[in-house]
Amino acid sequence: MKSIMEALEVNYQYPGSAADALNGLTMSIPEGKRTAICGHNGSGKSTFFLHAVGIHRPAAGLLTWKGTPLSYDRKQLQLLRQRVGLVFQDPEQQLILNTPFEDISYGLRNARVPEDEIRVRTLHILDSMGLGQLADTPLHHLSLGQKKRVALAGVLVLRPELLLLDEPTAYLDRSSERQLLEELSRIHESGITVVMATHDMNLAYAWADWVLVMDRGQCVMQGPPEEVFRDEARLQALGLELPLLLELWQALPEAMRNGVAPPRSVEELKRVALQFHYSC
Amino acid sequence: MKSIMEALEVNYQYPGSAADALNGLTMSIPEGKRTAICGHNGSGKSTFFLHAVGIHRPAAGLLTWKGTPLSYDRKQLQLLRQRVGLVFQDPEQQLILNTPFEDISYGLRNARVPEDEIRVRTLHILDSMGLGQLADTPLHHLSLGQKKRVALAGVLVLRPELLLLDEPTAYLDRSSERQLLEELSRIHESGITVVMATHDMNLAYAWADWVLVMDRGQCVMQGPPEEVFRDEARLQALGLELPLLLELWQALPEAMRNGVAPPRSVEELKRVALQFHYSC
Amino acid sequence: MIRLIDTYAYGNKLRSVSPLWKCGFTAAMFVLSYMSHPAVQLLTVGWMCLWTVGHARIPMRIYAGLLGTCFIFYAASLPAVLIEIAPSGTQLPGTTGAAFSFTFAHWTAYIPDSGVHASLLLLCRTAACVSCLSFMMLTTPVSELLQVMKWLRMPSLVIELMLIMYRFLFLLDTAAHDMYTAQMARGGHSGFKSRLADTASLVVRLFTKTMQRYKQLANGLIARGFTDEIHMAPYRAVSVPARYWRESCAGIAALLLVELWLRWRILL
Amino acid sequence: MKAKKGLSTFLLALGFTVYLTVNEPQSAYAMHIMEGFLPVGWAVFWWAVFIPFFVLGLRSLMRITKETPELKLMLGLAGAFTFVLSALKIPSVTGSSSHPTGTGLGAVMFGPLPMSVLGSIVLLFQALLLAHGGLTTLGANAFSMAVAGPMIGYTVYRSMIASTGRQKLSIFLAAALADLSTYVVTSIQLALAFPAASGGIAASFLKFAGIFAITQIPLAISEGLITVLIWNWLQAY
Repeated sequence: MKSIMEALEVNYQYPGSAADALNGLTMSIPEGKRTAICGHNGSGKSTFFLHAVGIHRPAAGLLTWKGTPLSYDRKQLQLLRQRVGLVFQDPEQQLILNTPFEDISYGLRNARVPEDEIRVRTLHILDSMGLGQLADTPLHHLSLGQKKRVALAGVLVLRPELLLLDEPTAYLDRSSERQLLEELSRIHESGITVVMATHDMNLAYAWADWVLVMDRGQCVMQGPPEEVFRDEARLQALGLELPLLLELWQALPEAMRNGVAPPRSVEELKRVALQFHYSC
Repeated sequence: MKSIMEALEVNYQYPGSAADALNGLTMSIPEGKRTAICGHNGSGKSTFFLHAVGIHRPAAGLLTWKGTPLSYDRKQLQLLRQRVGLVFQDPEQQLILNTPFEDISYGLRNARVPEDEIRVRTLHILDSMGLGQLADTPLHHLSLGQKKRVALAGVLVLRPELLLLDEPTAYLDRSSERQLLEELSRIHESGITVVMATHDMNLAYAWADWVLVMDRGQCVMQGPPEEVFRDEARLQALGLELPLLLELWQALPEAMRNGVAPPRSVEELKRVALQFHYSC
Repeated sequence: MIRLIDTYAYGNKLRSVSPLWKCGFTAAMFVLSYMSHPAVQLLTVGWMCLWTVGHARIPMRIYAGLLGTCFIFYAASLPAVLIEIAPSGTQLPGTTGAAFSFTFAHWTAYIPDSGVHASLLLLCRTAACVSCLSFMMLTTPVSELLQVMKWLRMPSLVIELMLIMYRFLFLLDTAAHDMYTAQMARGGHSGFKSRLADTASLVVRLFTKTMQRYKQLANGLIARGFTDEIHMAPYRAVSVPARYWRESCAGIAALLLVELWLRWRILL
Repeated sequence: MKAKKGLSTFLLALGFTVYLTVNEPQSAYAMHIMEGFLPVGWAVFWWAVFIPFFVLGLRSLMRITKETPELKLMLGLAGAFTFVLSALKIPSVTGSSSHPTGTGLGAVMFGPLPMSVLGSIVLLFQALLLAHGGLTTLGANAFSMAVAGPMIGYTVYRSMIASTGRQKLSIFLAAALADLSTYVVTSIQLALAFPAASGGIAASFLKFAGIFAITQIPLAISEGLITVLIWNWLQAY
């Protein structure tokens, strides 16, 4: 499996803090997949993301982009930040101009894209993300879900190769969450590698095709979700829980589960149950 | 059923906003129960809470406490706010002083409790909520789950008769959520009426013995959870979802569900499934 | 409260009209208001009201309330403008027949005619100016005013600072308001001492929050390619409906004519 | 004659009503000179006096933001913070609430020159978003609130610290005097523009100071006290 970004033995400490935020982190983000990085708050997920866009520099160890170590000179960093898009947990953190239209064009202007092209690309992304109506509404009139989508659009418009999302569904209600996940599927299908950090195991289980589990600044488990979530004991030792769906599945009679792969969504689960019903 | 607090035809508009936040709200909180108020963001749940502690005054209609209309003179309000404890969604909003110890004593000091007693009561609540270790840790070093517990402790230390919680589990990981819910059960058993506003239907279903559904500033459904969640069509029309557990339950073969009350927790579901397994 | 004007500025019927034109129009009206006679100033008030309430569709209630709050200052300073105090028995200057006088321990307080006259003139001028200002702020959002300032070659640092301030005003205001509510719910702000302490702790919390926001915003913007400047979107010229051009030119011309006629009459 | 008498009585009643309720939170903002109130000469004069300070402040800010561009974000947020502070109700001895100027604290924390820039932008936003103050009078208001207040606060703080070394007392006086001097300067500005018929500018100053500065004394004391509390807390962090 080819990795698009890799961390090798990375150590990092926040200034003024005694504990290591990253503690010999070795972890690889597979190219072209949907990866979920799971772990508690404080396990190092966000710190890794800030390394991935070159905002933090490892105290020891190194990061590579498609096999080449990151360079921290100004030009290269600017380039890296066009290739790697980071969407923060709190959209207020990265929105700066007054309206979605203006804000989305901000990153393009930093990348010295000509004004004509800025306009076209901004209008296009607004449309494709269903934000056309809101283009000129001031940000402080938008709901949280809308702000999150504007933040995402502002990153996507740069056409990154790798998209990093920090707790993308935090604070969202269920319908906004669903809308966002559909968006992410479309983005992934267009060929972008998508990574999300989350502590919501339900989300990771339902969405990812590759799961990395972090704990205390290290990567402690990795693999496809079926595999990672099979190791219930290990997860519990880490203080993480099984996804509700999987827990429910395991509560079902053996006869029903026999020989069937665990379902990834409620719909799948319903289908299995129905089939069983007929076969009975 | 005796009601501890009641809203009668309450209307309220936020200044500078055109829409009604409460629109003829008539709703009763039953005494001694665990009540969940469900509804979207903006359905009026938080506005009702702010009425319940006398921060907002109804433009029309009235609120009653154990049958007596609320009085808005200064003394009475101070008394009301000791009887009714409100825990806000975001602990950052509520925590004011520097350490859990200081912050928890804030409400007592406002209530003019003598200093000796403040000390005793604060230490006691810190201990009983497992926060003893953290008593003198600066608040910004605590995790979100810990902050939420401090906020809860700061309200409980006043020994309210009615405890209102706004989205108590929002942003929490599952283990912190479970810890909080256990705490709430203990509180409820000690004789306090507990009410939570939430848009998490899974939570409402698993926890409450009385459910109120709010929509656009009105109370549109009420009853025990089995009853409220039976009306799937109505809930969907309101844009709310069925609890996952209930959805799954309904997907199960008829033979299994026959004559059994829908389970309220994964454990219950497991038990039913096991029984079915044996009977098979 | 700070959202009220802002919301109308974004939602009014003149929002789509070029901000540059609106500012130019307001500036012209400001000059006219300052230079003209009371009669013309009162006409200006009526005409600007027509623009704000009629064309921009700002509700009359909001508009009147806004003008009302502006005039609190006028009313507050009236006593100082109106009342003259002089030692009793001296020749009272500026008066032929005082409309009101009151003597106490060798001092006389009185309202000279000239005072009444001056305060009425002042009323006309402030009313005209306030109606111009409210037209601009109710029809043009701050973000578009920033574009105009950029067009006027305001140093980019000022615009950047204004941009960030405006962006975070609402956030911090909400945070402060929420904390105040929570303090009230916990029985705070009871008595002078507790109000002092509660206000101080609120300010401190708000300050630490502000500094947290600063660190987060720095990371957020650097990740989006921020290096040294916040590049604003360029000013996009918007056409102004011919109707507004006609109406504004005709109106200004009419006001000027009235003004000239008044001056000519006085000369005679 | 009769109509005139009625009119002046009405004007007077109106004035006194507001004068007596001047401590109400709504009217607290009335402390900024309103749009169109100053004669054109004085409006221009105060702009001319204010602009050099603004330019000086701006140049010092340009220097520091050139070295570290992120500081722009900090200054912008500090400005937003100052705005919210100036809209905050503070308790007063008389029981009612009004707003602090916050310039004393700002001047001690960020220095008086940056405050001249941040403070004047705050005033502009107050004019545009709250309709308090005005554009033609912005020069005068900015001079009293963003230049004179912070300068006096800062000077008081420095000299008190140097002479007595008592931090709390210095902070208290800096904040209280910054607040009070803002309104004294406002009164001077008004007196210059509206000299009294008998007694001239001095008499007029006493009248305006009676309205805008005397009423501010309890609030200035409150602001001083709060600023000391804030300072203690910030030190503890």
